Amino acid sequence: MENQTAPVSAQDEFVKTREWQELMESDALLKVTDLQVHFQTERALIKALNGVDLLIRKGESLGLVGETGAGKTTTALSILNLLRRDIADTKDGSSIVFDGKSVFDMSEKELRTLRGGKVSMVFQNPLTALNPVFTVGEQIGMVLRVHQKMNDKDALKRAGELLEMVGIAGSRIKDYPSQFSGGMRQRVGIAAALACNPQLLIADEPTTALDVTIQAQILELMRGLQTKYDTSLLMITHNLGIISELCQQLAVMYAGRIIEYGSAKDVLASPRHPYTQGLLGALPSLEGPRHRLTAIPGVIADASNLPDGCAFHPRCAQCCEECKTRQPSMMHVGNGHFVACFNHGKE
Amino acid sequence: MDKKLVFRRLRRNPFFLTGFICAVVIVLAVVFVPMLLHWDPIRQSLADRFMAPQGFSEGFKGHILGTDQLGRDVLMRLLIGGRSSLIIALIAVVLQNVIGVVLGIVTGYFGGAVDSVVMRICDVFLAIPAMLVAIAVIAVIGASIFNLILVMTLTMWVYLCKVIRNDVRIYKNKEFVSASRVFGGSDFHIMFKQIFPNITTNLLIIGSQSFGTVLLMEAALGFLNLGIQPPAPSWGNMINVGRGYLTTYPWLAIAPGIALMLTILAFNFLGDGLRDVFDPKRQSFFSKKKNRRKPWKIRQPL
Amino acid sequence: SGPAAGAAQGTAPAGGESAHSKTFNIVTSDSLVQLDPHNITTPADEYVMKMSYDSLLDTDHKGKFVGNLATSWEFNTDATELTFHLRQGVKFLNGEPWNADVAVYNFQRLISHKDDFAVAINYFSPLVGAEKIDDYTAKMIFDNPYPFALNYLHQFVMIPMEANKEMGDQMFTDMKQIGTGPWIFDEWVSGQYAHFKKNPDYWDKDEYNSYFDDGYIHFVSEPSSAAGAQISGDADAYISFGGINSDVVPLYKGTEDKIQVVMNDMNMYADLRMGFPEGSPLNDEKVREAIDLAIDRQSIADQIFQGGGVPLSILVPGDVGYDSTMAPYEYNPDKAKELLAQSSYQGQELTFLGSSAFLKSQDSMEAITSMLQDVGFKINLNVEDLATFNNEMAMGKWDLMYATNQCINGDPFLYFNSRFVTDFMHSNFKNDELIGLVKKFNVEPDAAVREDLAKQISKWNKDFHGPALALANVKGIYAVTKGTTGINLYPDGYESLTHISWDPSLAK
Amino acid sequence: MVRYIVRRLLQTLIVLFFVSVCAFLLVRIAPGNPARLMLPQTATDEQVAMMETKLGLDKPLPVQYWVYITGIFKGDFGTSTSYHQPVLPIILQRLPVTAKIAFGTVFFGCLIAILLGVIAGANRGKPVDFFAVFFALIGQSLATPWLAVLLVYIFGIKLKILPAIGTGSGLKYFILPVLTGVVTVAAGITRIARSGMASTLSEDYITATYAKGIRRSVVNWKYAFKNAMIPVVTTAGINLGSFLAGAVIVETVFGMAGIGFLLCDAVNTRDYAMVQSLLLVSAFFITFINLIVDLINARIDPRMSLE
Amino acid sequence: MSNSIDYTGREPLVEARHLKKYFKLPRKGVLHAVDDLSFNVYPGETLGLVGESGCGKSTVGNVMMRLLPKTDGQLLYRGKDVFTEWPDKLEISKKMQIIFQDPYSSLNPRKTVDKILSEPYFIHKYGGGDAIAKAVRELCDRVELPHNILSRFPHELDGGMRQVVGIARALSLDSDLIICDEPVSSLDVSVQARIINLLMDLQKRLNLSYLFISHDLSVVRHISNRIAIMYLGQIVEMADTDEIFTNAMHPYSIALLSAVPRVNTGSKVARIVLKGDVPSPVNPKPGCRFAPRCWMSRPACAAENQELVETAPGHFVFCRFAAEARERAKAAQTYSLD
Ligand SMILES: Nc1ncnc2c1ncn2[C@@H]1O[C@H](COP(=O)(O)OP(=O)(O)OP(=O)(O)O)[C@@H](O)[C@H]1O
Ligand SMILES: Nc1ncnc2c1ncn2[C@@H]1O[C@H](COP(=O)(O)OP(=O)(O)OP(=O)(O)O)[C@@H](O)[C@H]1O
Ligand SMILES: [Mg+2]
Ligand SMILES: [Mg+2]
Repeated sequence: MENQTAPVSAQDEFVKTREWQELMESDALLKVTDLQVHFQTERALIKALNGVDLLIRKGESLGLVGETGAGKTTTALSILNLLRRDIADTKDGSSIVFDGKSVFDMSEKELRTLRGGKVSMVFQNPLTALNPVFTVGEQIGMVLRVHQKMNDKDALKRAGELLEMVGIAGSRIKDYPSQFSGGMRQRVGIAAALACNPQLLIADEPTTALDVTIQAQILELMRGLQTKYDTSLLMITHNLGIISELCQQLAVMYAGRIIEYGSAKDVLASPRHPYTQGLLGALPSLEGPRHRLTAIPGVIADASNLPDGCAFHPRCAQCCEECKTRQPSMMHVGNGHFVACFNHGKE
Repeated sequence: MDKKLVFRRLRRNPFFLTGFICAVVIVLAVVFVPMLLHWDPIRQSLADRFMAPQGFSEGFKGHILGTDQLGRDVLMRLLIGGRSSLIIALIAVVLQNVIGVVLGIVTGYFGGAVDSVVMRICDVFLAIPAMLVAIAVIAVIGASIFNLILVMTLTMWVYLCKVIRNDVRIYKNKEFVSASRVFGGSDFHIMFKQIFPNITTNLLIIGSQSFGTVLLMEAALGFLNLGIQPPAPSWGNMINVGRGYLTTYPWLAIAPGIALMLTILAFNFLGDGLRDVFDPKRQSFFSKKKNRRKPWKIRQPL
Repeated sequence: SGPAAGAAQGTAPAGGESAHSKTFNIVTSDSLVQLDPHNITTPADEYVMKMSYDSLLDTDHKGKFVGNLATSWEFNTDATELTFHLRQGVKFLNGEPWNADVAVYNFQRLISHKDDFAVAINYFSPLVGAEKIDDYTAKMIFDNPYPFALNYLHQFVMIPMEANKEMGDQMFTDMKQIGTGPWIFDEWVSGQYAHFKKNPDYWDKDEYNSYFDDGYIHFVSEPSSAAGAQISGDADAYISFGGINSDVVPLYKGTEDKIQVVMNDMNMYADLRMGFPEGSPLNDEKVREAIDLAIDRQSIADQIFQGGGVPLSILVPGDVGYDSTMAPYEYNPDKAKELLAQSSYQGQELTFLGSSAFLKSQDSMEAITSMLQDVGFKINLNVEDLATFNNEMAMGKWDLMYATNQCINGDPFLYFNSRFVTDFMHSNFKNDELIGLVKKFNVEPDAAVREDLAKQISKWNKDFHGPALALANVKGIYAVTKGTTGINLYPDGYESLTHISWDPSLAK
Repeated sequence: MVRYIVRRLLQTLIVLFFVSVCAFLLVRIAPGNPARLMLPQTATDEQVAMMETKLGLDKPLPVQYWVYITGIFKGDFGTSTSYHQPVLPIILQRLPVTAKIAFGTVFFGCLIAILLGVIAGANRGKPVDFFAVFFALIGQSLATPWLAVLLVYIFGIKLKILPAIGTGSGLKYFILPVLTGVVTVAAGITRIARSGMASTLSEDYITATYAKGIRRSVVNWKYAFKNAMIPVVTTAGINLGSFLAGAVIVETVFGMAGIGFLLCDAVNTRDYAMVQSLLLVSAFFITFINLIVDLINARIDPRMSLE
Repeated sequence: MSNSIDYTGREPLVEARHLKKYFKLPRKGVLHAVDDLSFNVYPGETLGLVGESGCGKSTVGNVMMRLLPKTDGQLLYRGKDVFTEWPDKLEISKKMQIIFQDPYSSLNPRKTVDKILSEPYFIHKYGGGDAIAKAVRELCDRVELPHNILSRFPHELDGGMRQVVGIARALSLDSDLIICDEPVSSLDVSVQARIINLLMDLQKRLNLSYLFISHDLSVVRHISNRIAIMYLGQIVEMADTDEIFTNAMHPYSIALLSAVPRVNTGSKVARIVLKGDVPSPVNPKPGCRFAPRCWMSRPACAAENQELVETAPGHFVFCRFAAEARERAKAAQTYSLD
């Protein structure tokens, strides 16, 4: 059952193209290279991340899309070095460098200043990301107390201001999360994430659980903040619409790997990877004529049982022999647009 | 739940394994060993009083665990006492389960008046500790195996009923129940064919744990002279008698005490193991493989 | 002064360096249940009351009487009137004087409770009137000759008249015990302890002036706990009605230098009683004899009663009518089997009733059951708590019963009368010959004749192999910490703590 | 809040009413006659009948119940037939002993259990966790009478460092009884605290707390602690309730005159008023403590609405 | 591909008339989950029901399936009242079926797919084991479900598979109306497309009618012939799909449509961001329920009750200022496009 004898060869073979290498060596706030994370569960070894390369420049917003289980949340948690040590195994060779310093080399203390201070995160599920037994004031205030050494009173006061900023009455700091709706809770999470003016804000599907009108409010809010404080943003989502409205760069993830990267406009307008193409084709659109949706065939990639070669090949219409044995590297297709596909460009 | 996974977890859970093996050994011993021994558990022989366990006494007459204050073989009494304890526990647990499950399912499923009535009854039962009820009731109806079973059933179905009811209240709002309903499934069909299979693991766990509770309660009642009546042995009344001879003939109290402890331990281990195995949300000691490497202490690539 | 202080002081000097604490601590397995001095129901009720009250006369429980609040007394010739000459100059704690009015008041109170006070029902049912003769002379009047009255007077203490009239019986439940005794009842915490202070104005100070200033009687039902308390130095004595449980004796091993475990021979013994419900197999003499022969009394006496010995009959040494020439009970299981085979016994199940409340009853009953089964009886052993036991007994549906027996002051009157005449146990046993003997005995004022009658009765019973079979004598065990004096366990099971004191010369 | 409490108290009254009915019937079904027990064995049947009349036992059951229940509202819980005294003062006199055992047991039990459970839950798979699990399983398998007897033997008789008798009110008298209870209580609560802690620590909001840069010890002892305490409070309440209602075994072994012991006695002597009142008092304590527990939990966890 | 259907002269398959469902909340009041809902579903068409979370979409479905007792109103199936005129609950279950939102909780975790799919036949006493087994296999074929999954447990399937099982079960009794309660909202995009295609194929093949409940406007647009937009238990606008998307008139519909983020580089829509959250449906005040959040609310909105007005054939709007709203929205669009 356990698939521990993974094809080591595939890893070794994997060579980065020069352009990608250059891109990865360029100046950036956050650089993730070769991030590999495996989860050991009872059932199987889950290869959640298989060499993720990612970079975010200062003030830039990067969208990260991918189907469920692709490893988006795992990537985000890795950046804060928050994966549970007892179940998550970060492989040797993985590196995450924030502002010139590797998060894996940081001491506990440095990590604590990183977390919530320089990098903060909005969690995927607003219903579970707030502790139900503490007031929202306390939960926003704790960041301030830790990072800005505020006393209780000031922290609470500031928490109130932050709440106002995200559109909730400041007097509600004494309320408990259960007294808020999902959208408000997500805004509380955002308020806490913004408390210390982070250099990088990681937003893990901040609107998935929300209604359209509320989602619009939150997107509005984030856009405003980004222009105001010049915060870098890692926006994780399923929703290409959000990316198109909010992000400059876009990275598409499949089975624990980045398979396409480029400016959001480029990628959405002319997707190169068959998965990205499939994704766009599978989305019903809000305008124009209605075509039959082109569903991506096959099943969602199973991280515990990844195929050799390109992980997408069993579902790919353009699959060739090479795809079944070798991992494609990120190839430049022009204009800072990269794609990990041997048949890139062939339409 | 994945059967293979369950078996693997069972195999890997030392608590469960220990409990299971011990429980099997105890049950087998209690059932079969008395057939091999020729002692009469009730027949006393005053001349052979207080013989120490084998190895300690001179003139060993085959009393492996020695004899008691009336010259009866302690091992034999232990095993026979164990028989009645286990029978009481077994029947009481089964009855508790039947009552608890039926009432729990019915109240949880229908809610409303039935629910309020049964829950108020539960409240009344819960308002007096089981032990006190047992003392009062046994004093009233007298101690016999049948009455003990009755009392244990009477006092403990409540807990099960509440658990099952809460379980059912969760399940009845699941969409698969609605699905049965939109096909016109009868209440009986839904309660016992759709919902019931989902609570069986819980039953198994609670059942094996209440086994221990029943044994403890039986011992406590025996200790208060409200258990199985002498001269028939029970672990409770053996401890009760034995404590009078603690300084002089300590095995009289220690032997039943240890037997009781091992048995309950076995069933507690078993129950705990089952819970670990079936309840993935519960954080068991053995359910997760450890990974000692700290992610941030990683060799840098050369 | 809380119990904590007392208990703490009790432990402090256990090493023996400093003087012994002025507070005594006694543990007992008996329990005090109520505080009306006339309604004594338990042994503890009696000796607790006697700490703070005085009776008219006292006894050594072997047939000798000494004056207390009465200085002398006499019966009239047909023993229907008992006249007391009262002690002068005694006052109750509230200053009320002790005199004949008070005595008569007490007698009257007993009479008015003749259907609900245990003392009245048990011992003074013949009492019908009282009379004051002069200020210090009073008289009890019985409805028929009652020569045994003296034997039970020690259980009847004198309460003050004015106080009782004024406060009513509330005074007892409010714990206002106004007596004349050497101790002042101070506090009772039910199930835990009773606290006493020394009475500084005790009328008999010259005779008895305790070393202790105050003290506690702790009620601890659990024998090993009680013994543990004494062993750890918290208590000066451990005592219980009929003696403490012999099982705890081994606990005292190694404490011989500090604690003395006293083992008295008692005239208390365990006996087996027979019931005769309709169609009872026990009506067959052979069956009764088989039972008699089947029981290995010596084993029971040695193994269960710590060598208490086997009585010769239902009367034991110290009892009126004890006959030392009587042949001992025989143990012969083979003969028992034979007799049983010849008898009309058809293998009916005999119900063997007993109460777990009696000393050693569980073990004894199991042993007897086993012995009877060995010769071929079918026994249904039925050990009940006291309440159920009383109930089952009253329904008369039993064949054998286990009980203990003792003759208060060695006088078998109560025993004979209640057993063979009034049959309170509902044994349905009626034998005119025996009843005739007992009735004669009951009214016989001449001691020598009575002695002879008692002998006849016990012989009759023994020859009949029932309805009572003596089993084994109880060993009267109690433990006193060396130096403690004035603690007594009498042969009839009663204990006395009234004159507790401390003698340092005995401590080392 | 106030409304909630009032409503709960009313519910309590209903429960108590049913308890009183059950207790009333129970003692009366029991074989044995208090009138007979009050009198010496030698009493005649007429005397017993007279006593029954005096006690009101000859009246029909509903009348007896009515007398009993109306008495309660006047503060009269009846008169004990074995103590010849009103019941309530006796119970109140015995209560402190039981209360000391109960509070001592639950307090120390919780203290140990929470420390052990939280540390174990936060260090899953480590030796301390194994120890906690093992302790919990063993502790829950020990029969109280046996443990008590063993403790008496070891500390009271062999080592002689603690008094084996329990009637003093000094602290040392309570050590062994409390210790006996603590083992069981601590075992149960350790288990609950541990699994509560462990499951809390795997919640998203705890990861979110770490993501805010909060120190591990603060997360454990402040943020996760509060969540993990909810089931602990409930269990501690149940334990406190049942101990307050009578730690029968402990009281029996240590000869402590608490209300559990009193109940055993009262049942044996068919002291109707006493048994009824004791069961009622027990039920009162338990329902009252349940209310307190619910209030505390509602304070800890605002999701538990009081409605 | 156009979604338009010509309704003229057609009999509705199902007709909801003034359907109401109130929940009595202890001590809090009455929750108006569904308040006076009227709509028709015609044979072979899909009526999309959209609205924000908690607006009562599922409640409509549950009431129609008689999973909840209605408070008031009628539901006619081919002219006969489902609540009063259909004596047998087995009978009605053959007419209408439902696909649930959550493929995880809608399949009994303790039963194999085989057992799950045979349950309807079992309840309806379809015949012996063989007959049922055969029927189950046919069912699988109909939804292109491989037979080898029949012996599996739900947890061994992925979300898409499970939902297909759910669909198969809904089809088992050959019902002609299927209520789809957000059947794709918990699925990944790639799977979602497959399910939508399957539903549409089945509709074509079997001439099914769908009441398609969703909060995802693009999905609803894709699949529905007509759309009803709900707000707090009421339908605020109902029209043909294209009509709604090109010519929405209710202020809420306009805001809703504008709020959806679009994968689009060309035309931008002026976003109307509504303030505040969806208010609670407990004890709603009289007057327009949307008024507190409305971007053009007038004092009159709060005061008077309104009615669903047919502004164009088949286009119903629940707002007296609809025309004005439409104008302002149009103006805004041009403005932002500059
Ligand atoms: N704690 C964990 N234990 C075991 N496996 C895990 C754990 N967390 C994540 N995984 C696995 O790692 C893979 C990647 O998960 P991750 O949560 O990062 O995906 P995701 O892209 O965020 O998906 P989604 O869109 O559903 O949030 C999945 O296969 C998941 O099952
Ligand atoms: N059984 C119930 N008791 C009380 N209120 C209920 C019940 N079921 C639903 N509600 C309430 O009715 C309202 C409508 O609920 P419903 O589930 O129909 O909304 P929905 O539109 O389906 O939302 P979602 O998109 O979240 O599924 C909600 O406010 C909900 O809280
Ligand atoms: Mg995720
Ligand atoms: Mg819904």
